[in-house]
Amino acid sequence: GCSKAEDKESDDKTIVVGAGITPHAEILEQVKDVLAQEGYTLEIVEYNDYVLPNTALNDGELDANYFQHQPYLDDFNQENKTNMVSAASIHFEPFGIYAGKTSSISDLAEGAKVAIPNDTSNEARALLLLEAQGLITLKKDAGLTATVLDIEENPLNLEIEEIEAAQIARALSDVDIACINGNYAIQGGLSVSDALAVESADSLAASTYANILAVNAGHENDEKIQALVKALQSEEVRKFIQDNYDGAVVPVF
Amino acid sequence: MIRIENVSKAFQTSKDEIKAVSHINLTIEDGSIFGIIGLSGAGKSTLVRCINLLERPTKGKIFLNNIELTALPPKQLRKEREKIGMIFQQFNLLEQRNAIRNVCYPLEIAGVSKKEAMIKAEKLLKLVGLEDRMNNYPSQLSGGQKQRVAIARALATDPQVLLCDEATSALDPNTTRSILDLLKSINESMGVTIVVITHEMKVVEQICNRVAVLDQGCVVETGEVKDIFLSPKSRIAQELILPKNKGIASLQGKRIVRLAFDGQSSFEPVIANLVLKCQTMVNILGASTEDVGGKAFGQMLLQLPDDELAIARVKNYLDSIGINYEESDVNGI
Amino acid sequence: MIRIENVSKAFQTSKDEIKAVSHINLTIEDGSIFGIIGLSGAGKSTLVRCINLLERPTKGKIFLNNIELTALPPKQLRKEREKIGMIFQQFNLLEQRNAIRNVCYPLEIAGVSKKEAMIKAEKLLKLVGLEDRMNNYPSQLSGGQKQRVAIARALATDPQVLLCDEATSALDPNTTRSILDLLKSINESMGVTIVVITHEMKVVEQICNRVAVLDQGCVVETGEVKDIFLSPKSRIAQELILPKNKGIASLQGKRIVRLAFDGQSSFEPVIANLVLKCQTMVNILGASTEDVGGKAFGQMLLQLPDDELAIARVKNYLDSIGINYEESDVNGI
Amino acid sequence: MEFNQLLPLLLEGIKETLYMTVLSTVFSYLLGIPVGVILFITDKNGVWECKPINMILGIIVNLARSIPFIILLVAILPFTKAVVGTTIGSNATIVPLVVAAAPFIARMVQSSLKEVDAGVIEAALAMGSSPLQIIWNVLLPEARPSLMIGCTIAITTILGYSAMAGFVGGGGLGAIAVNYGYYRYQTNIMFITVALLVIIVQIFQEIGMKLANKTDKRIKNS
Amino acid sequence: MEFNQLLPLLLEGIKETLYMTVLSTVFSYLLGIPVGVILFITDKNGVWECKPINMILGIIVNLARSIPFIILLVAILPFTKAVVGTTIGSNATIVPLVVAAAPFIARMVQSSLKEVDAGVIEAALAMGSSPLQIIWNVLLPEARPSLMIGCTIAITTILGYSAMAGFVGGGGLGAIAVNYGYYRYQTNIMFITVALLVIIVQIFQEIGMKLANKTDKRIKNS
Ligand SMILES: Nc1ncnc2c1ncn2[C@@H]1O[C@H](COP(=O)(O)OP(=O)(O)OP(=O)(O)O)[C@@H](O)[C@H]1O
Ligand SMILES: Nc1ncnc2c1ncn2[C@@H]1O[C@H](COP(=O)(O)OP(=O)(O)OP(=O)(O)O)[C@@H](O)[C@H]1O
Ligand SMILES: [Mg+2]
Ligand SMILES: [Mg+2]
Repeated sequence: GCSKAEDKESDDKTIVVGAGITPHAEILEQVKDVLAQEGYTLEIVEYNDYVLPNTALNDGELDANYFQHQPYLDDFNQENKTNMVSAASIHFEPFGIYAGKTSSISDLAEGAKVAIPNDTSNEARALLLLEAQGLITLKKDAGLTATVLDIEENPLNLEIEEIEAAQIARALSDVDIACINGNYAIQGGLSVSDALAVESADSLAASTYANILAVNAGHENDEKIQALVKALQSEEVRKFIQDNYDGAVVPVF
Repeated sequence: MIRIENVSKAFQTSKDEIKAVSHINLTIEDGSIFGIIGLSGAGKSTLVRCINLLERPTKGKIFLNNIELTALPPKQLRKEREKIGMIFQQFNLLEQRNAIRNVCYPLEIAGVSKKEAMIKAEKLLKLVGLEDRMNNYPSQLSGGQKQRVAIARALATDPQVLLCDEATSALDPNTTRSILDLLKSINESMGVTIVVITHEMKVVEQICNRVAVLDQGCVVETGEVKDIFLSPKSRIAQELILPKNKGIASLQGKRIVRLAFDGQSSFEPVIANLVLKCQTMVNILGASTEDVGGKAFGQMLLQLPDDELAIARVKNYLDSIGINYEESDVNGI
Repeated sequence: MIRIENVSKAFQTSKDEIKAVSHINLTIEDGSIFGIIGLSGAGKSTLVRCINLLERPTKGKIFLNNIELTALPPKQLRKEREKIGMIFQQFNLLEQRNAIRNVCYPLEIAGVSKKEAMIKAEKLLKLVGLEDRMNNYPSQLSGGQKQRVAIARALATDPQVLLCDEATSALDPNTTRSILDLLKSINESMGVTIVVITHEMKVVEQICNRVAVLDQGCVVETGEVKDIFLSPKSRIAQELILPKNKGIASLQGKRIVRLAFDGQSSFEPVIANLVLKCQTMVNILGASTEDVGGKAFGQMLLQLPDDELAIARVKNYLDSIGINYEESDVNGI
Repeated sequence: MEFNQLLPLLLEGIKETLYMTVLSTVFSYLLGIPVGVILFITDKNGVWECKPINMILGIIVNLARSIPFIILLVAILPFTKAVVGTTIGSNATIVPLVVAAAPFIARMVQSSLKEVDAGVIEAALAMGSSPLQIIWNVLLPEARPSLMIGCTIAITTILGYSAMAGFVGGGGLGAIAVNYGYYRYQTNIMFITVALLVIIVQIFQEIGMKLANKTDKRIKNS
Repeated sequence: MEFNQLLPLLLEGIKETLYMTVLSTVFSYLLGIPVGVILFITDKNGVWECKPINMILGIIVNLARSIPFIILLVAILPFTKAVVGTTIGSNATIVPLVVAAAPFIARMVQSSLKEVDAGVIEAALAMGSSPLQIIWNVLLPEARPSLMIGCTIAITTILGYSAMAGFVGGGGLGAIAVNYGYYRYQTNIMFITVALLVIIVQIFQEIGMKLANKTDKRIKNS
């Protein structure tokens, strides 16, 4: 096993990319053939976790990863004294508030149940979206790592339920409203247009939360990375995204 | 009545088939005490385990009171089994129950109330001399104490039939005697049919009416105890029953007679009278007699004088007082 | 030599403390066969288990060849234990090994090569008559067969000391006899010290030199077998050893004498001569004699006539031919 | 995070962990014991030998054991909803935990029962016991020490699984450790929660083993 | 997804599942058996009674069992890297799987050994066996059937855990089921993979039970 990992690193023709399962891995699948024509083998390693793709990249096990947004990467770099950077922004997944038992935000009653994702970045994003809707206020310094513990004011005494991101769509009927990632919403049978509120594509959120292709500092201009970026930011990929994700995934190139 | 009809049981081992019992036919009358003897490995335990179908015979039928056990569906079989008590060679006590609760077990499953069961169990444990060990677990009991708990357990439900597989093998002579008395008394007072496997010939002499001799899975001899013990026909029975007289090669050709006492009064001085009346020398080569309730049981091996006339006198005398005897051949014993 | 010095063992139960053995002092000489008898629960097994420290005495010391076992660190204790073979009351065979591999076990741990161990084990299993069951597992063996495997296993390493806890309890008389012969022969040929727990008095008579009688954890009597069997002093020993004559109330006041044959030739017709020479009637109340190699062993209970003169004659005669006897009281037996 | 925030979080976590673990274990056993017993008695040479039942039940048990927990959790959501009325929170975790743990426990029970001395079962049969009486009066009591140790093993396994409670918005120490310690790099919180988990497991373990040893009457208390 | 895409995915999944499960089980046992044996023999009344060792080892085992799997996985990353040279893929899954499963197996082994008849151990002691000889020649062989059933239970549990391989980019059927069925809502793929998992478990179970019964010499083959 030892030698294999080093082979990968030194091999200029193989690109190992760690990716979130959906939509990241699916988008990467689309560029495999293009890269193959250029002589590159694209190896996709699927993660359903948010920590290990970064540690693996930092360790040199991966050439790049594609699952996170800039704020999360910054946070990770700071906490772990690592130095990874963005090579390109690829897409954005608008976050929405969807109706469960209660059909509009204004109808929310005292003590209503609100489901939000339980992982760092999605939880903070959901809380920020709730704050933007005037439902709660967060502590000043909470920012992009906000958790339920950072809620300062909660006039309606909303009961916040932290749930696995992919699970929320399945639990919608048990809560009054829920904050759901676009892609999970669609796969869960919802439509982005049904959302009670959504981060818009031209909003600050779109640029902040755009999913990036991250690499170790100094490698952003490697030939193979550049080839990958080029392939990802192509028209074919844009079309694929627009055709397949129904507005839950929006290209940002 | 227990009827064993052409019963065989074979065990499959990786290498070959072991015929533990083969083609056995036996009838055990109600209220009798039936002994089963045989060498180690002769098939005694297997045969008895076939009676209550713990071992399903490979062939043959078992009847209890004319009900064919081998043909019964599980539920009826359970009903019949409730009537059959069994004492196992290895005791098989419930390890996680103390002595008294072990005795309670068969009562509980027979639906007796817990309280009544305890009273009955206590009585039985007293009978077997364990009144002070009732709350001890099997791991805290000695070998003989465990065996006595097993005996008490087998008696708990007042079974119609009692199967005893070496029920006194771990007991000292005193305790054995009191257990045998106990068995005999329940046999007499309640008419319980008892099947006794034992390797102690004394036990057979003392309590059995009939006996079967097993050898290599076959019944080689069966009949009244007094007949078989007086003149065992099969080699195995002779080996088991007759006092072994090894190395009396010098007796070759001498005349030997074996007397069997099956309850004659021992107060009548048989040997002394014989000597005095016949004015002849007899030598007691071996004896195993016991006085039970004023009656003599057991056997005695006498060497007769060489004189034919004297021998005739002795035989006449024995005939006249009604003692069973048999002339035997030194080679045969 | 095994020396047991002031050994006590108490078991703690939830309710009270059970003193299984208390303050026992015994010396067992090298090369002797030492019997231990007593009622069920007397503490026999516990005492023997104390010898090889399977049971750590609560008090007292155990010496083997002047080495204090009770003071040894584990490693040395293991070395000493290798010299002590043991046959357990419950056999304790390895369930997942077949008969021959059970016998191999002690050889394997003593470092004997697998091949040699198999050869030795095979030989031993033949000795105990199991040559055709060597590849069977304990669950496929009868009670007596298991016991014989346990005997073979205990003999495998040619131990200096052999502890037998009811080693023949599951065996028929024939097999018992051959096992006893085997024990006797290894005792004689190799000087093995043997400690025998048994409830069969015949076993003690036949192979033991010395015997200890246990009662409620205490040694109540110890000495040469012929002395103790001739005239047991303690109530327990009398109960165990003497033929029980229940219900001879009518004998009250009659004179009874007990003869002990410890190897006198049985060809000498003792009783017939006695009757003829003394011209008196004697009644054999009970007897248990056996002819071993032309010698008489055992005992006989005679009822003497009421006539004092006749009694004196009888006694004289017995004295003159050198037979041990003892006048006994009916109440005492 | 400050102490006055942390403390209630941890207390809540302990409460929820115990709540989920204990309840799940209880229900898993209520389900697992009968299944394990049936697996044992319907097996070959069992007191109620019945090949078809044994096979079908065995496959169902294997089925439940093969499905990855997270998928099981999703697959039985409608059932969960029907049983506890919600698909989120600790109660909603208990249902899939029970469904996942019960077949595991059934196998543990089956294994414990296999160790009951055949001679004792035979003795009970000879006395005319019905299968139910054998189960109730022989198998379960005789296997009790082994069953208790199995329970100790199971409760720890269930506690481990309960860390997945986070998936459905359930709480408990496991979820706290993952959410704060793992995703948010607050290693101190992680350490504290893990320490608490260890203590809880240690307590369960000690109690379980003590009880098992204490109730085991085969052990000589010398 | 089309069939010609699915098939290689599933074949690869089966291969990886078997690879991870079998290797993890083997290594877990290599580690778990000695630990279980030591836990047993150093326990009260054990053949090598030693309170301190027993306590320390017990706590270590409980520690490893209390840590949620995902946290354990991250905590030992450096160790994983040192052992298999990588932190991604199936090999990287095996290391934490072993670390998580070994203490579980140790407890299972300990429980099996507790069922060995005390009389047999006593007989071995009386013959002067050393603790090592008792372990090797008495405890393990006598507990073999029970250990095998334990192994069957363990292998299924490990197979279940291996579904978490997805966390470290490992593969296998479990990860496929979770990635497609849970995250991508492709229920048909999920069904197929779960069916494959059930079949694999069923095969392990059958083999394990057969072997256990076959090698159990206490069972009368009548
Ligand atoms: N399960 C089994 N598998 C194979 N052989 C067996 C099995 N059970 C018993 N046997 C064999 O069948 C024969 C008869 O056994 P059984 O137990 O009936 O003997 P027994 O007369 O009771 O002997 P003992 O007096 O020694 O108890 C023996 O040779 C024994 O080895
Ligand atoms: N572990 C124990 N806990 C409590 N009491 C015990 C324990 N072991 C033995 N005893 C008791 O100690 C006494 C002596 O037992 P031991 O086994 O030595 O008797 P024994 O003379 O061998 O009897 P037997 O002839 O019936 O085998 C008995 O009363 C028994 O109940
Ligand atoms: Mg038998
Ligand atoms: Mg004893």
